[in-house]
Amino acid sequence: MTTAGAGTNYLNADYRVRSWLLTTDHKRIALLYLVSISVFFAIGGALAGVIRLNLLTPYGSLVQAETYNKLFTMHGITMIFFFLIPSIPAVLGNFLVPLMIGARDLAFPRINLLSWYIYVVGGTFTIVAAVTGGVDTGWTFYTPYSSTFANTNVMLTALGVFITGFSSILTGLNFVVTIHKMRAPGLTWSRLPLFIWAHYATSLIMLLGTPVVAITILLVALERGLGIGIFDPKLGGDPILFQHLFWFYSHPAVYIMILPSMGVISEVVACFSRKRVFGYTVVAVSSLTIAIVGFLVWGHHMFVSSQSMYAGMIFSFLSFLVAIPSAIKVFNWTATMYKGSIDLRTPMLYALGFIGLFTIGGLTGIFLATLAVDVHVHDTYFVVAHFHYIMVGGAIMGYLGGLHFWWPKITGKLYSEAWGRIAAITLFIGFNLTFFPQFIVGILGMPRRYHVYPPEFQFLNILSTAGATVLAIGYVLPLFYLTWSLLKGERAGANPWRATGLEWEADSPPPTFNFDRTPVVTAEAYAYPSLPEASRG
Amino acid sequence: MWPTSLATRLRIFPEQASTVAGQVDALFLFLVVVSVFFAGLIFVLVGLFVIKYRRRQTDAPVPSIGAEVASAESHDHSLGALALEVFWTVIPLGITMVIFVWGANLYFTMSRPPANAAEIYVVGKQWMWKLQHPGGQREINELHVPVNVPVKLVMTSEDVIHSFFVPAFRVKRDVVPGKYTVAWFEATTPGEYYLFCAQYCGTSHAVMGGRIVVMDRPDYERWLAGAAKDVSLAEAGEKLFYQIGCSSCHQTTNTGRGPSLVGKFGTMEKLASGESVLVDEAYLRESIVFPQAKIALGYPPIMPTFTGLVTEDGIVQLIAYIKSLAAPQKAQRP
Amino acid sequence: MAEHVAHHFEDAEQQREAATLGMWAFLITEIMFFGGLFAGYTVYRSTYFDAFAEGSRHLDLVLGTVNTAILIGSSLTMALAVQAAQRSRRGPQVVFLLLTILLGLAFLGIKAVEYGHKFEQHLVPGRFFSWPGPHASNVQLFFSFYFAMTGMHALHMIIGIGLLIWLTIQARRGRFTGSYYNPMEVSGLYWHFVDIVWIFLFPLLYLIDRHVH
Amino acid sequence: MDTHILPTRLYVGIFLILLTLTAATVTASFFDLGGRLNSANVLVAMSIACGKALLVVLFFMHVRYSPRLIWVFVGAGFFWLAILIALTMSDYLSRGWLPLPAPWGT
Repeated sequence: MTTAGAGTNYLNADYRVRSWLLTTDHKRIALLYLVSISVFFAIGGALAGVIRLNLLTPYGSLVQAETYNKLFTMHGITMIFFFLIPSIPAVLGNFLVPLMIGARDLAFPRINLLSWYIYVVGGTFTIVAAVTGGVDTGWTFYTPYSSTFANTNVMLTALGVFITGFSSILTGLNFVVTIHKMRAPGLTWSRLPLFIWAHYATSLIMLLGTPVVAITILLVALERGLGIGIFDPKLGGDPILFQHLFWFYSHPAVYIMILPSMGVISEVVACFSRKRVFGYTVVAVSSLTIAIVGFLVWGHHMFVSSQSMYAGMIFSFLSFLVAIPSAIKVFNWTATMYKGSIDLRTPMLYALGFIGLFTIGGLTGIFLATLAVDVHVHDTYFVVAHFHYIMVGGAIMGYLGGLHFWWPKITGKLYSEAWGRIAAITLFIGFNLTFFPQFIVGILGMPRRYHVYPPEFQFLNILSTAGATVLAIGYVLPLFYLTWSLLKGERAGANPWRATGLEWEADSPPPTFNFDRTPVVTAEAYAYPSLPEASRG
Repeated sequence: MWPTSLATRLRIFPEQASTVAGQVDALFLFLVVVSVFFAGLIFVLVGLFVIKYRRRQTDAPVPSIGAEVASAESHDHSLGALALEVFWTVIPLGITMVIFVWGANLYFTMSRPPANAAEIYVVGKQWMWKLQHPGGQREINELHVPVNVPVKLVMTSEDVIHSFFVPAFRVKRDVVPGKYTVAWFEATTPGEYYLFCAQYCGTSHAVMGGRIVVMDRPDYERWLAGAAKDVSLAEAGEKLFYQIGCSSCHQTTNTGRGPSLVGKFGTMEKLASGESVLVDEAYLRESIVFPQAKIALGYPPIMPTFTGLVTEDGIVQLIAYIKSLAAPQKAQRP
Repeated sequence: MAEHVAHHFEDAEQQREAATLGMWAFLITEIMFFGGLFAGYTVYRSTYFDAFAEGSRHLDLVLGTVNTAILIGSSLTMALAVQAAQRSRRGPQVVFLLLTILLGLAFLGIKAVEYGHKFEQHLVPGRFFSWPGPHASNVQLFFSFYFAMTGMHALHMIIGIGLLIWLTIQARRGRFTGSYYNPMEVSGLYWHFVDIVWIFLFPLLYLIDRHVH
Repeated sequence: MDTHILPTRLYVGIFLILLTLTAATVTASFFDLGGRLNSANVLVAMSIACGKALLVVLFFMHVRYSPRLIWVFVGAGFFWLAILIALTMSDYLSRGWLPLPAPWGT
């Protein structure tokens, strides 16, 4: 099915700058996001590089303590609020949700554009805060340090994060309404791609969680700006309340980062195993379960905070429950590959990398949910390693895997498969070398956010920094070969992977309104034909 | 150059130097075994499938979504698939429940100091630890304790949240301004161990640490005798009690404008609101900082706040003094 | 296809349902936004009960009650404005919208008077706060929440009034009829939601600890 | 398009009920209904507030005549608010449960 308007697509329909800046086309907005989050990723990555270099020696030889504190704060804030949270939803989700459900656009195209502008404004505030003195509270903004004691640019940064929250809310709102109301005829909930299920679950978290962190940050700003007591004990407040309100959002926020990645992995594993995802219904429901139960576990960040012991037990128990649906997903992906026809293309390499790293990240999460063990490893590098396995090993692997998988659809061009595989393998090796030593140094007791450290931790830190170098190369490579593919890449055709899914029915790149006629769906998702025994050789 | 041997530098597990360390590590190792098993299972299966089911030749083309796909029956509707899903839901659930109960039980132990524990007062401030022994010995960033004696830490902060962390003891507890938090340990091996601040607290967070020196009983007694001290904590408190004027209202008998504090500690106090409260460290601290929060029955709410007039160290001394007033009395339990 | 159906919708029905659902999704985020404040208030009220009761008795019950009635009245006029749009009656739409705006402004005016009194009594948290009785810092906490909650509510009212003004202009031009009144419908939802927030704020702040033991 | 146009009489009726409930809750606030932390007063005031909110949601906001999906959304919003408050309070309410063993040796 090709479009009539020979060769006209969303990219070449109009070349004027204004046609990009005022576009309401979800595909163009996705690309605006792609460019802007890449900028923030580069900033966050560079900051991480300086942090790792500084930790090469135990004596903090590279930067001053204040500078170091600002570096890890900005690294956390840019990576979490400006890269990870928008990454898959705002780029791949924006591009694919309407295409996958056979719609011409998201339900509210202008709100979609608005959310990008809000993101840019929030990002600008944060960058201005960074260059005019920086902020040193850690991305967690714990009170009373952030509200009373820090003398850095807390207000400006908090404002930036507050504003960006609304961008996230509006994106989630758009997805929820679109998925409910704009599905093509025949596309029932039980036929939806798992990518859509994952985005639906993610959007719910964005809607229900983000406002709470917004008001919390606002209260910190009120306390800091006007001196009215909310969280500072000197003014009658309770700093632990801040932690409750903060983690009510910030723990589910981890699922905002990982759920869309899981959606990508389901698509990729099915396509390159040429099989329907094993236990489709279970995988779909587990996304929703994660989104819901994920809201009940925030107190596991507070086991040593002086939170009541009984509350700690409730939160520990619930945290174990949320581990189950994640485990189920991993088992189901593995089972999907059983008796498949597995093709180790670049996206599949990323998917396998995701499964491996997410398994380690998830299992170490069990350690942190266990009350007595968490007491020892809380706020050490063990935690740092754990959440990097989830957020970098999981979320970013999924993001890059998805970007490669749909790159031909987005740009109409094929990238170099060889370079793609080299980059994927480099990333995997570099990642493990960077973060696995951090588990050990954490178990040994090295606290996080340390600018200097006892010398016996140096060996492991050197390993980690060496790994970070490899990791950096792995991140730079795609920039080159993906850009190269735009100029010299082969034309992709509508469906280079011979995948199922409505997005592959549209042209590559798709026309502005995606489909000439609204498609009608009659089959389940991932209707890959089962293979005759002979073809497996 | 480095003060540490090669062996310490290549260590992958921290030393165990407290009574709970071994118990925590047992649970930790159990978790490692479970994790290695499940991670290994996944890695082996994925590896196996990748090799065994690697695509050898191009397979049949994918039909368009609209087309009839007779062969794409869903495996997960079969009974076997359902059994598999139940299997790998229930088994991990069972294992995690074991871990939960084990961990919670141990956490309970770790959260409750033994009744006979020696008390040390800890005050965290940007960026140092101030520690006071009951005998009046004060230390900064260094704590001497006897081996095989449970030690209870009563902790508070003068500014932001800190966290008292001794890796070798597997002890960590946030130190929160405005309230007392409690941790405890019983050291098992003499030696020196790192003390870290684990909660980010500002510029010099990384150097807000020191060491815990665990000593044999005789060595410890010798250290106690030789350590710089002016007066015991309670004596210092008594001096302060008169100096800042507590004594003008809180007299030895109930004749002053405030209740007498003799024999008060550890009893239940009736409040004007009709409720009762246990007179413990937290209540005494609150009564000094926010005197109006809980008014003792029969007394007017006239006590001014002492915020700013007395430091956290001073409050600790006052509490020690008030505690000492309880000692000579017979147990006045209701 | 009618001219007011955007290109990406199949029909007016789908567009209307999307708009309503979208507004409800937004209102859920609003519930959680105020929810953070409600949670904080609940925690502190249970911790510093006496201080919060004391602070509560310093609010003006008469003005609070009058404001509640005014806001409920504005909800009624808003609902009637939507009804007029459903019936394609232009005149009543404009009249009811103007009434709603008027009542909203009255609410804000009374709120401003209340704030003024608090300012004179040195009950505004911050440097000029002064409290002669016991629990000063905890009473200040009560007023911090009072101003944060009612202030946030008032901000929502101001945004709502802005919306209503725009609606009035559109309604005068006859934009809303029985076959298309989405902006009217969703703005109505928003306005009623702001009313609901007040329905909870009023008893929590003014009433529950009003009586003296 | 099936829009339910509710009669003006219904709207005015709801309005009057809301005013009555407001009067009721204000009246109730003058009495000490007892309970720790005035819990009986809280219960009465919050029940009336929930009733009022329900009337506004069902009739002014037309949820009574809306699809099931809207009901689920509204319910989810309040349910999540309940989660936030309940689990946070679980910490504060259980803090005093376990007094530490008396260090003065009893």
